[in-house]
Amino acid sequence: MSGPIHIQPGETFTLNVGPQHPATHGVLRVKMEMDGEYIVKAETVLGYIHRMHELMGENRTYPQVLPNLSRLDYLGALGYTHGHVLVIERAAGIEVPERAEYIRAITVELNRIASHLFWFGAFVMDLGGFTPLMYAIEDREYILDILEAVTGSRLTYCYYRFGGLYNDVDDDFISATRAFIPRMRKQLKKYDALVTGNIIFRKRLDGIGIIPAEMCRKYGATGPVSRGAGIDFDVRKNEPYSVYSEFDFDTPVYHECDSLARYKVRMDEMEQSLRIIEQGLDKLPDGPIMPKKKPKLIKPPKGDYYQAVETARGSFGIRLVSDGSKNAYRFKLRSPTYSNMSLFDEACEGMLIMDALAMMGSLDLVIPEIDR
Amino acid sequence: MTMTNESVKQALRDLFPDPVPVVDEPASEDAEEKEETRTNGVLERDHAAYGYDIDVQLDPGELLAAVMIVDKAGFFLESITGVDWIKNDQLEAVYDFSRYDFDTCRIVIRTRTPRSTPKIPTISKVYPGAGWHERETHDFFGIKFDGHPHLVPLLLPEDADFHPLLKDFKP
Amino acid sequence: MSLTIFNALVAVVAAIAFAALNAAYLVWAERRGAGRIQRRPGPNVNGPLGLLQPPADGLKLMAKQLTIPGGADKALFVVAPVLAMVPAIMSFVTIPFSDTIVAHSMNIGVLMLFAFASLGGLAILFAGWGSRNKYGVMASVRAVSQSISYEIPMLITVITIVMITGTMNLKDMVAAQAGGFWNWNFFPSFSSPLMPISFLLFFVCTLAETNRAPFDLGEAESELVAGFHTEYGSMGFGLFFMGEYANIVIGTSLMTILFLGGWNCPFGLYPGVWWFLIKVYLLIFSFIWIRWTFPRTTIYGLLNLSWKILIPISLFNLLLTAGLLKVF
Amino acid sequence: MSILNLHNNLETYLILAAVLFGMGIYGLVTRRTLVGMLIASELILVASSINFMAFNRFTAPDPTMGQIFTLFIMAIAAAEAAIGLSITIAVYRNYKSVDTEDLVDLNG
Amino acid sequence: MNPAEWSWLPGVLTANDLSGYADTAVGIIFLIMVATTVIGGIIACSAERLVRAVAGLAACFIGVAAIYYYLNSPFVAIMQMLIYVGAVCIVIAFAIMLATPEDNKKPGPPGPLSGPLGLITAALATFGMIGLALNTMFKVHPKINMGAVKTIGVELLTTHSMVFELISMVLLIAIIGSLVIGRHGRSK
Amino acid sequence: MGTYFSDIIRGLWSLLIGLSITFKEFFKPVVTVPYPFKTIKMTERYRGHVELIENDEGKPKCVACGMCQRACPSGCISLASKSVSYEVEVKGEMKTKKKKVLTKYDLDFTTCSLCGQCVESCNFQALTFSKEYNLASSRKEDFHFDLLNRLKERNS
Repeated sequence: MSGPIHIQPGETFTLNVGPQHPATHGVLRVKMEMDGEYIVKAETVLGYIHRMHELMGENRTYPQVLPNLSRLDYLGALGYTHGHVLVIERAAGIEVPERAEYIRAITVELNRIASHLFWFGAFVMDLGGFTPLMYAIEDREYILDILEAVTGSRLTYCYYRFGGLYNDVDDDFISATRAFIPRMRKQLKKYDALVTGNIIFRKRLDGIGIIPAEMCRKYGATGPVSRGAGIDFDVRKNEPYSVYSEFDFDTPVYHECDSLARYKVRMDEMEQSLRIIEQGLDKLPDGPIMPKKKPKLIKPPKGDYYQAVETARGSFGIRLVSDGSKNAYRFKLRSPTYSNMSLFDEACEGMLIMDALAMMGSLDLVIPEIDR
Repeated sequence: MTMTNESVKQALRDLFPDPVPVVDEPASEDAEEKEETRTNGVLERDHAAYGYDIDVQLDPGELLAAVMIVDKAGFFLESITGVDWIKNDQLEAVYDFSRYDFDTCRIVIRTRTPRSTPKIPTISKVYPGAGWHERETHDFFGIKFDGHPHLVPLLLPEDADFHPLLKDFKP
Repeated sequence: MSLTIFNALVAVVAAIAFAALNAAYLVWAERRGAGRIQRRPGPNVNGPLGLLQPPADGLKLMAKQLTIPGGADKALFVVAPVLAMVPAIMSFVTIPFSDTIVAHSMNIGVLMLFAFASLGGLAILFAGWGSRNKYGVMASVRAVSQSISYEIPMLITVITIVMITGTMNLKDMVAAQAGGFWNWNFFPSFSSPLMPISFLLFFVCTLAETNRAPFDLGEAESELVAGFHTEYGSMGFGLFFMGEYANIVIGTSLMTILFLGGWNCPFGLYPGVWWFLIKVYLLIFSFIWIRWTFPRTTIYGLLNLSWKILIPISLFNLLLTAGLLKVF
Repeated sequence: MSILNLHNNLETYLILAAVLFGMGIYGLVTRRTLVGMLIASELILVASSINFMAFNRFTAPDPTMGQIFTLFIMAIAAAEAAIGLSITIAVYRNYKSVDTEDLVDLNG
Repeated sequence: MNPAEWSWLPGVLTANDLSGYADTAVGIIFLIMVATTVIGGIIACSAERLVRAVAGLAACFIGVAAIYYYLNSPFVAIMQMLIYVGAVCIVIAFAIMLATPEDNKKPGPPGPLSGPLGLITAALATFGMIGLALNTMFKVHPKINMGAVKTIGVELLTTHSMVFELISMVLLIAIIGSLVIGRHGRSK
Repeated sequence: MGTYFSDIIRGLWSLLIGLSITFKEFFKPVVTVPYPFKTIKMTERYRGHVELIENDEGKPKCVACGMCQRACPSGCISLASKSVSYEVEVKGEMKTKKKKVLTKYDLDFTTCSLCGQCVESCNFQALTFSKEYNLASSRKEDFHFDLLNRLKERNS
């Protein structure tokens, strides 16, 4: 139904979606110029929970920044801390034991499933269905329980250390994760029947919220957004970090460019994450979780380092400019949702407000991560 | 490095009229008060060590040409940021580009501008996604992006007149 | 004539009590039902099974201050909730709960229900416009266009039933379906083979007319905040809420009367008000069940459903029934 | 005659109808917008319907002529409302105004 | 419920007593309804904001529906509610929302007939008609028509079938015409 | 025309599948914990706010070196100490030695981010995590913990 519409001047009005609006999942504000229910022009206004994490990264020592990264994205925190420890390991040349890398991969993938599950629930809630959120949260609680038993916290993990991990996993973790995999597969089938097959759901997403591949490129969209536009891009495959080259997994890609494609990508990604976890548990080697020799004070040599990781929302990059001291000289966080959200203004022009908000849901926004 | 990346590199090299050897090493230990300065040019980097492959430094005037080369080669814009080299009295803008397909190549384009009058042409005409990144960099560093259609604070409050990532910023 | 009006007055008082009680405890049932569907207990702290939750909520609503937003059209803002509540309660007057329990049996009872139902649209329109809130205006325009387009297939279906039963009196309609369940309008007969489809159609229309999920576009909370009652608090909101639930009871009652044999027992034994209530509450349960299962439709999907699917089918059904009635 | 028995009196209805008619006339001459005039004309139609109904009830009880006339008036009123409003919207689209003064270029 | 069953009500109220009270109630309700009609009409023809005028019109129509009920024709009363309140009022309100600029500009100089002159015109018409109504001797028939739906239906489809068909044609043309006019200028 | 009806029927069927799923869930037991009436035990590794660990004598093991204070990213730990001289027997002769004794250990829980850097940085294993999680108050002051006091209360 969306498309170019003929608008006469003076017929529009301004609608403020947010900063407190149920669909924006936080404090995002979109100023929309509306013609009836059609959006003529949209302007996103950010910064309502901007906390200047980059400055904090500059005036604290490297270990002190560790907890900050999990505050970026409270849903998929481990992916972000993973990126942080990786860039500093790259800069300071710290070797990571294999066991630690495997545990990192397993926990990150668990966290990715948790994040996708919550997105799934919230997305269906954006469309007006409340019950799937509750089912998704129930499954997510399993993951959070597993992770809590290892890391000690439920959302804002501070688990990875430069060179390894805070503590080792135990047998309970392994058995609980093994038990979780078949359960999650069963649940995914249930979601498929309850939500994916639902005619109302499909009618609301099929062909709605088109984000073509070229727009993704121009705006730098990554993650499920670009994969839903037919772009086979996954940092885990593209420039394999950690031990991801050891795993056999697929990158789900859909070519429809619509909200349904993005939804399907994420649902398939959960399945792929389960595969990674399965393989990781099988291959988990014994050994230490921290390197034998690790500098007491981390002082990366002078230089400019970049590290990208695939988080639940897309490619997360950290640029670390070091001047050789114990603080970073420049600590740039390239958050995926920031780029994904920036295309919203252009993509939603001419859409109905319902569809635009459904599309916004399909972008999987976490506002603290955009605002940093 | 595949064909496209080689050709991009060559095209970027062609931007510089007389190829001078790029010096990247710290000049000497005694140059304490000044950061090492790098001459403009294209530099190849080890991906495993740095996380990027091609490192280009150029003058603001050549930026658009370089970005167009990168755009034509199908790169996507990853981020734009700044670095405050206060000892050199310079502000550096850093553009990260990457590719979607599986031949990994990350290009970093840097350009420096004087700290007192920081001015860099906008690339939002080529990459509309740069709009937000440039606004953010303007927020944090005060770099003016010439020709940007809507250079108002994005993450900072609309009446913010300070630039928190400048090294001489006192909260 | 005089006595009928006096009767009606007394009945209105009873109807208000019935409607208020129903509204209160349907909220409770809704929340408990939603809780069970979502694997959680729902309200269970106040009183046994949380049964004291509705009075507590009511007290809270009454104790709150009614704020009228600046710039709002005060008169319309205040009148709208009343206009939403009153017709809903008035409609109870004509509904026969059993052979004897009916306040005022009119021989055009069905039409009267629809007349009162059409007032609800006006209330929503005034509420949205009067509160001078853009979300409210958008929601009210949506809700009204929705209720207008769903009244058409609903009325056409009712006309089909009126043709079969030959009366517009709700009591007579039920009487025409006396006996076992095979006599109900729900089940196909020679003259009306498409009746189950008609029932489904009527069910969908009732969902839409009462602004229930998945058709609750008037208060689509994820895009229009709270729709036409965004600005209402206190009892203004309470009246809208009660009106909504009263409308649900009326809609399901009408369904029971038109299709499910009213107070008749499925097996032709002991007809009575309890059968009526059982059927009504089963239908209300299905409303709750549907609400907590499906996502919301879009506004154009909704209108397409009405104009492209429901109206053609109901018209076809009307013509078919008319033809078959002539034949048999 | 008791004031409570007014409803059994023909004149009550006629006077009421006359009052509504007067309001309709007043609205029609004073309103300057198309919608306002439409509202006023609805009042006039209602006034005439009341007259029909009243005469049907009191002077000609047997035939249902009055009621049928009223029903026809309703149908006409509905049609008039639909047409009038679509014209209003079309005029608004073209002139950005529903004020009759602004529509002078519609003069032949 | 049969009025005779009401004797269980507290006190010694019998059906006859109740009937007396009921007559009073009926009279009072009639007066209230007349007041609703008149006040609604006044709002409808004089309110500044058009939305209020529509609200007044709706009130007026509800009152008129009640008056039809008092005139022993519940069917027409219901139709009045259904058509006037449920359809005409909502359509007018829709039109106001669609075709009223947000910032109501000040009306220009009043027309020649507005103000006192309009009032005089309206008053002349009103009082003329009232005078006519009071001075004419109507022959009030003692019989009361019960307004049966059946007779209306039979009449519609026999005596007035031609008019009925014409009216339906008019409605159809109105629907199509308004669609054509309303869609014009809209590309979607 | 054929797709018209098959679409309707397929759509209805998908709705029925959804209804059957929620109907099955309706009869399953609830999975939530009625929180204020029932609480869950925290796991062994749960990281609440920090607590001091006592030594054999019931005194804090902390030697007031201040490592935790320096490691803390949010600066929520403040401690004070005083020097106490004591005598020890070294190779048969009594020597007077000085030792720092902890006099104050305040944790400002309002700014604590529960990262665990303090526990990790402690070289004397003098800090641990508490298992408390239902900390709620309407006053900020309730979250300024005096850990020495808490230790005393635990011992008494």
